[in-house]
Amino acid sequence: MIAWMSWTMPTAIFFAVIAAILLAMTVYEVVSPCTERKGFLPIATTRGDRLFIGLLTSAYIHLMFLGLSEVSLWLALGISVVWLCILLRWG
Amino acid sequence: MNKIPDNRAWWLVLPVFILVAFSALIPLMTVVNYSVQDIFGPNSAYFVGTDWFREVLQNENLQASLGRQFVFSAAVLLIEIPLGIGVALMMPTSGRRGSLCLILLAIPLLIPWNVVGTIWQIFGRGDIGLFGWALNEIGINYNYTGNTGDAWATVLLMDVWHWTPLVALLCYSGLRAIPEAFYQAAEIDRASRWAIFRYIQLPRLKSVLVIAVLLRFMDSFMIYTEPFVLTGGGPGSSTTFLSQTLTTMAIGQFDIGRAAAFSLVYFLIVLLVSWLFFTAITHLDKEK
Amino acid sequence: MKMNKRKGFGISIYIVFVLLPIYWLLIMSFKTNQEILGALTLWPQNFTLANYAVIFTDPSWYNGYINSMIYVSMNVVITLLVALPAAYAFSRYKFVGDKHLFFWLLSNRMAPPAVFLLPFFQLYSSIGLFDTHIAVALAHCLFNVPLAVWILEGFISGVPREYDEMAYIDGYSFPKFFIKIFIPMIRSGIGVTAFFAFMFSWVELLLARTLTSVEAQPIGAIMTRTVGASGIDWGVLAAAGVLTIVPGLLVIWFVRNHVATGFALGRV
Amino acid sequence: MFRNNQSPRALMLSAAISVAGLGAAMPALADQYSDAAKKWVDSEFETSTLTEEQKLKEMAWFTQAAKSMRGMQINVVSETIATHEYESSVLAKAFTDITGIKVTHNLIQEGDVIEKLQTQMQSGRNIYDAFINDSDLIGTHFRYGKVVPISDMMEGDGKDFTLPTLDLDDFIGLDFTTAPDGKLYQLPDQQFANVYWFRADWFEREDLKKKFKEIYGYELGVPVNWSAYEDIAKFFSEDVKTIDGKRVYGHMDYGKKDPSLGWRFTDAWFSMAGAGDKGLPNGLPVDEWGIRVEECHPVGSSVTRGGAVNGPAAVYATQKYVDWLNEYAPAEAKGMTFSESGPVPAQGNVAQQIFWYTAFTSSMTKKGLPVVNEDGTPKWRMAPSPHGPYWEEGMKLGYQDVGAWTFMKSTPKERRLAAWLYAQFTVSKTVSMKKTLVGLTPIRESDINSDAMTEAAPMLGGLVEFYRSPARVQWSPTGTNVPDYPKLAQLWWQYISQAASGESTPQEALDGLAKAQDNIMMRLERANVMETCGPKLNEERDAQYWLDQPGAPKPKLDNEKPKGQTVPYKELLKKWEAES
Amino acid sequence: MSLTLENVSHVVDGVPYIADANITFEAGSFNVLLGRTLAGKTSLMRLMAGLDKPTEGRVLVDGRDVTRESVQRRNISMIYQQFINYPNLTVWENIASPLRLAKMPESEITRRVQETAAMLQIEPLLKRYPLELSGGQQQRTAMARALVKDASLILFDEPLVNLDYKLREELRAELRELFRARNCIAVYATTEANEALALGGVTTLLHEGRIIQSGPVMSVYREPVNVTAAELFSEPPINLIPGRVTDTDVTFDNYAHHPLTRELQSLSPADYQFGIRPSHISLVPQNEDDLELAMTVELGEISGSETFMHVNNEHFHMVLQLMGVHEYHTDTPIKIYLPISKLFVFDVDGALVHAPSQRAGE
Amino acid sequence: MAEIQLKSLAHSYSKHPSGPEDYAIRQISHTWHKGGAYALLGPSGCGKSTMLNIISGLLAPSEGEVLFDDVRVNELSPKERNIAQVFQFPVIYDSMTVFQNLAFPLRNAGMAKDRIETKVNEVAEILELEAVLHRKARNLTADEKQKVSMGRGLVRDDVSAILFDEPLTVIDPQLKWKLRRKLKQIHEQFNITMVYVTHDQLEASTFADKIAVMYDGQIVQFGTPRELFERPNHTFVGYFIGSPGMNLVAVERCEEGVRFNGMTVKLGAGLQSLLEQSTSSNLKLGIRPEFIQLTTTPSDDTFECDVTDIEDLGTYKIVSLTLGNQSIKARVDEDHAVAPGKIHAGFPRQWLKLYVDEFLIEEQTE
Repeated sequence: MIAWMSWTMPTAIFFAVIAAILLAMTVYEVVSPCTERKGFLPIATTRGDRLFIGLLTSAYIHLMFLGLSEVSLWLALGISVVWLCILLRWG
Repeated sequence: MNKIPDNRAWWLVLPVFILVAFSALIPLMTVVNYSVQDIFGPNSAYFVGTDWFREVLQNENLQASLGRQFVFSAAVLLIEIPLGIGVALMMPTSGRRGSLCLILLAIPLLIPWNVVGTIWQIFGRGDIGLFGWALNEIGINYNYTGNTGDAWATVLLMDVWHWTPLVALLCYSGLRAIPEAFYQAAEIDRASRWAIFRYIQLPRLKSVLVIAVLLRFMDSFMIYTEPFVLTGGGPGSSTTFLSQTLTTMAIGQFDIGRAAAFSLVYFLIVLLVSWLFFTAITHLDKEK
Repeated sequence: MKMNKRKGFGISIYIVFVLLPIYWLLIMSFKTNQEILGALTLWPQNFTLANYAVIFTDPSWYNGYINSMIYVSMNVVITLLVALPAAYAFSRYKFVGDKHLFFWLLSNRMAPPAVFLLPFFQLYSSIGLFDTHIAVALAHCLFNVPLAVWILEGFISGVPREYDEMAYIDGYSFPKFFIKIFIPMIRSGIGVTAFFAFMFSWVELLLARTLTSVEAQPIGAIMTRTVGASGIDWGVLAAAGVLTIVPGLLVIWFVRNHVATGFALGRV
Repeated sequence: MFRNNQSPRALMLSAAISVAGLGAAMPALADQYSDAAKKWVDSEFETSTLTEEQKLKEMAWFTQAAKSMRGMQINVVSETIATHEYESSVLAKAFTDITGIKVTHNLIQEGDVIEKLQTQMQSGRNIYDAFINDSDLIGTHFRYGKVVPISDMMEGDGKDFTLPTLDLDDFIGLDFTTAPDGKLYQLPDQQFANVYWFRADWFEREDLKKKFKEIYGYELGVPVNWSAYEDIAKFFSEDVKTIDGKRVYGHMDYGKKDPSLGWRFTDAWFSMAGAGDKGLPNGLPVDEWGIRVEECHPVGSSVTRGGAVNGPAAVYATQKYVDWLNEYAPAEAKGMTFSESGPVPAQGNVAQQIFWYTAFTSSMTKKGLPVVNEDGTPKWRMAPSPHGPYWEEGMKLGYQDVGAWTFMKSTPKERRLAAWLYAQFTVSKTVSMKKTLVGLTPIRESDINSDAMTEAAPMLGGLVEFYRSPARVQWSPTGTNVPDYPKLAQLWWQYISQAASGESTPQEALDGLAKAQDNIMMRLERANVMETCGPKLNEERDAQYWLDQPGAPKPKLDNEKPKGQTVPYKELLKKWEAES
Repeated sequence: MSLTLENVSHVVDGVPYIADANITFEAGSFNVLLGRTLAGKTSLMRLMAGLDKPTEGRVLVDGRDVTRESVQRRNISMIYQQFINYPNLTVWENIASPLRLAKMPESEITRRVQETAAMLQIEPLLKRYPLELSGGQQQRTAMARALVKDASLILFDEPLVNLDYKLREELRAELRELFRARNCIAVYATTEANEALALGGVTTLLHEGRIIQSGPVMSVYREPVNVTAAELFSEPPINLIPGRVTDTDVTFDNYAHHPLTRELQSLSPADYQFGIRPSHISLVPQNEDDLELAMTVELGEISGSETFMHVNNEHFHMVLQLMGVHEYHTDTPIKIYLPISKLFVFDVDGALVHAPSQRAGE
Repeated sequence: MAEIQLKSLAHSYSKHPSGPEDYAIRQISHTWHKGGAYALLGPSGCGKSTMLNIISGLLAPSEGEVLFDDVRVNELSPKERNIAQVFQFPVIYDSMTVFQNLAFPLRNAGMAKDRIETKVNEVAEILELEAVLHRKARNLTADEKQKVSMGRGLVRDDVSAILFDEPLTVIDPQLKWKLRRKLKQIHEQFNITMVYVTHDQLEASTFADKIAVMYDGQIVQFGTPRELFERPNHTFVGYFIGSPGMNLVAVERCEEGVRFNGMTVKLGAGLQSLLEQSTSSNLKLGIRPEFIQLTTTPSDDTFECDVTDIEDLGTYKIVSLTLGNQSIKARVDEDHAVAPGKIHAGFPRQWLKLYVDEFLIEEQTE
């Protein structure tokens, strides 16, 4: 039934991680709702906003690495994770 | 109006969520799966990792069509938004003539996109089309299929013809929503026509313009059918926009894997631009 | 008064600009291919209805219109059915993830359709909906529902919440209030939304074509048969094109007042 | 998915038939199906190479064979040409009446047919129960293994459903649908060729003949080589300019960026110029696509890999296409697609066209057209296409498209077999004569040689003569060298359009094309998805190495414009007649 | 029934709308919530109605906890400041709708609608649609709908504020009549002190989300618990003068000295705020110990039957409410007299120390 | 500054009015003098806003003329009439700051920058808007917005007139006091012709030197607040002015004067003769609640009544009485003790007014 979706292990892991993050954030939000605040980003953001911004920028970081260099993507992944943490904490 | 915090509202959103998730998430996941493989058919795929992304990002043709795409979208917005506002301002405010104008204006919006392309393809031809024929008659050497400039002009003109009514319609209804008192106040304050536009109409049109600009950006950035029917992307690759390259790749060549990677990059670009725009607008509203 | 004359002139010019290409399509549909390809004529020299006759006498032609209208209507109905409660929720309540959900919905309009065609085809085939009207209707919801939610949310926000509360106080249950009181109140908004849903579903071709083969084939796909290895049948193509405009005209006729006045309450 | 909508009445009837069959000595009782068969044979299929009795017998076979499938509904699809329109509106109905199988014969644009076919191949899900698609895909079909070979079907599950009087040997296009493995993959349904087209009336005019001789030094006639074609094009576009007060052109073509621009090239353009190797129906080891095969494995299309896509001959051919389009064709031509440009010569201002499809024959013989005489005979004629300087005897000279029935493995067996019945019906001798007269796309030797065709010949501008001559074998579709037609064909129009618009030189465009083609073949090799004869690319090596080898790719000629050569049309006709 | 709010707080996004409200409304009582705009009147009513759920605390009906009970299940009515009627139903159907929802027999519905419409004088309008009516008629329709169903709790959220002055007066009078015979809790929110006075009943003063005083209207009026209450419940606003009481005399704002007479004698030496209602100041001395102040006229405002005179000197600004029409021009010097017996005394924190007593015979 | 004259002004919103009921304004001739502060008082729907819009030029009257300083201005736009108007609901240019809003009419008139600056600051000070002067107008509270809206009218000191259309509707009661005072001050300061439309008698009489009371498309009385109160010219004025309004009792003629419920009210000779000139039977006696004297002891000119209700409004009380079958309201001081039961009411002759066909008839004395 789902053979046509052409699943591969890396993409499965990718989606699982995303789903896990979303789930965790939702649970977190329900348990302790957050209010908007302003960090180093130019706009006031909620936790969810920061996550979204973080994921979007991470995607761009990966694309940047792919497009401009031949460096291993693990580095991009590392940078993205660090960036995501910074953003969630101080953004 | 303050919104009531109530997570039970999710039940109301659930149908939309399920419907859209079904139609969007499953295909999206599939596309992501495709994007790391070279797909030739069911069960005949070859894992390529991020090769496609790398290729797409480094491909000069694609960069060129991305560039064209931005130029096109910018041109479309620059022409259609002011023109749409202008048309809305000129429309009769009420009565039968107002309705008639509205209906006539809306016609282009309701024509299937392939027909729009066909209409302009014919209309612009020098031999059987009124527009091309008339231009040639008055001594302008016009050939949209041979001359890059003409091709651009025609594609833009077609898009303006097709979509300006949407902007005009939105603005028209936005203008109708301005209470008469504002015009009266302006008249009392001795405001000039321009001042009325600048300080009353334009600020009050902002929210419709947000819709108009977002819709026009998203749709123009993904325009495919109309220019494809009109010029096929030619002459050469002068009017080949992103979506056409993509469509050729996806349903012409059935080069699914590469097209998937391409479309994800594409999607990210639209997502970013739209998000920036959306955020800028919504946060401007809040700003003190 | 001078101003008005100038305005009238300006709008007339613009309407001529809008109508000229359509006029050209219209007169082409009354010409023979011979005349179309021959000398350029401003109106049909040999007026013929033969092109229309081709369409109206051949079920495989006119069924295309019927198919399109069926799935478009289904789409409008589904879109409204699911978008109304959602728009209400977005307008009235704050809930976990509301803004993100909203943007996510909107982002579905941004996905380039071409690549999603094959997954779409696979998806609908795998649940046995290939070549059915409902498949196209559901697929079009992808871009119509977000827009509908957006537009309706604006309209609903324009209705003071006191109306809802008063109804609850009077003893209305939510569904009853929604159907009996609320929907009639925002009918202009519904009209406008229906117009947009109709519009975007009616003009879309890529998805509709991919998800159908025979039974639910849209007119847009059937029209391509005028292009063949022995040339294009311009006259029939033009006639078919003209006929695609007609349903839209009817729809805009019915919602014209809503579009003019309806928005006044709405998102704007 | 399989729906059996057998109506109660049909059930009863079939029961009655079987009872009758058991009990009576009578061959068949009159029933609704034989009535229908009789009615159709008498009214619609009167003209045929078969006798009345043979026809009825053939129809009775269909009724009988379809018995178990009555009430079934099947969908088949094809592009839009007169032949298929006839099938869709007449034959499908006749078939339904005679067999009780409901057929919907859908007509869509050719590109869409390929897209649907591709979708079915990519997804493994049934969209149509049978496709009529060009035999150009033969190389694709036999490699991917997603198509049911007809020959297998005829011996396997389709044995009981194969028409005894199908007479495969009578088909003229079987070569095109037979793969290197010797199997027949598709059943021809219609075919047309592209040939040289010219205004015989103008070519006969003394004043023009004289003027031409004066300027170019030889007789105005059917051009044998491209030099002559070019001279004649120049003659009409620049020297004559107007005939009877009307602007005329010596050339017609099309150049819009559109998939059909690719057909223009992949169909035969390079082979006409002489870019490939000798061999019929297709050049070997290098075909007109410029793809080299070694033992059925494609090994490359760049010159550096032994291919000829960007070889001097191909560059020359492309250059000529661009030059002529720019210099001698009407200005609009550049913006036209195949379908738009096709009817243009019928308007009466084009003197000749090097690349003209016989599919336009019927639309160019309509009364009242500027290119048709009062008595209904055409003012134009078709003739063999001229060849380019690289061309050698023994190479193909033009394109012949065979629209052929294709059955996918992903189609459920029942449905496939029902469609197989319908397919045979559309090419059966009972109907094929009539179909040929309607659509002018002959597939059977017997039809071509029939009296009916002889009778029609004067009206058809040489079509009959062409098909009756043995020369027609020089016209063939894309061969088996092309491993994945849909993926590769899409590249052509995109690269050619760059050359057509002047955005890049022909050499640059073809270099890009060759590279892109090799790239796709490389991916096919890497993914190893082809059951047989998958690509195995050669290592790149110096181009000169390959140019030095005999055959394609051929090195650049010093003189690409030899003296023009023409031949009077009448002589040509005689030659054809003599050979046949 | 009785309605009790027990330690009710309502916080939205960290902003407290209602803080620790404790109050009980008795059956058959007419209650007025008086407070400025944004004082929390609407929030409190919404909590009472069950439209909002309190962040903390409980809502009890006859001692039963209904905090989590849905609005539909409570028997209440509400009338809004905006004229809220179902725009797509006729006036008749509007009024009938709560009854229909209660599945009342048709004859009963007809009877009640007729009756209520007659009561509110909107019988001729029953076939019209709300948007075709004038504001007053729309609000009457809304009231009819609220009254028709015999709710045990009826909430009025500034229902008259958008109406004409005169219309307001009339409807107010009618309301008093209507509620006289009913055995339900009526709660009426207003920003206007005069309206609270005119309506009578029990008055509850609300300020910045807190209930500061509650009781029968006259007792609240006459004995405001603090300055805020006094300011709220006075229109024009009560005049306030700071003053210092010593053993011997009192000094008003370091300026006017006055011996300690009458009620002032009981004050212990300290700083106070003295309040006097505008209507108690007069232009002629009425008692010999009236505090006499020399002022200049700033502005005289004449209402129909009264004159509001704004006067000032370098220390005070005061408003006088005088019966009848008095015409004074700006900048006229004038003497005003403050009867000591009418002074309210508050301590520096604003709490009431002393309120003037009423004359005997009340 | 200008004198504004209305000549037989009438206006109907329908194109083809079929009768008097189609008219929002019926035949008004009236003069607003230079520099006066006027109020136009009436219930909603009486045509007062219509009249204001006709004066300002936003609306063209169906009939009659508008004259500014004796010049017909019917055809002139508001701009040309040079008039300022403040609307009921705040109209602000929400994309501008408060400063820009206030400066807008001046800029449009092409005033020099520094003068604009001074003028705006002046007005901002008067209206106490200095604190928000550089905020975006969009973010103000409703009453701040209305102050801005008013400020735009006040900032122009060269105008022919300033028209106010119920400007204080959206303002909090506590603030209304202040703003009314402000307006009054401003008028005294600048002496511009001002017309103030309201349905609130307090606002009207506070603001205006003279009040025009409009009723049903007509001006029924034009006078000072005192006149309106003490000598209402029309029963409507009596009813509308004062809180509660005038007690009106339908009466019939009798020999000595008029009679109701078997009780006779004697009229003076002058009045009696005036009454005899009319044949109408629509006679009403009116007396303001304030002027009714309540005593516990009967006397010659008192009538015995039943007290049905006592409303204590803090500063005063309203006593509802029944006299025969007439219900009458009396207003008494807060210290005046009234007990339920019987009471005696006196109607001082000088405050007793007689209305024939709703209009006052009076002896021409003094």
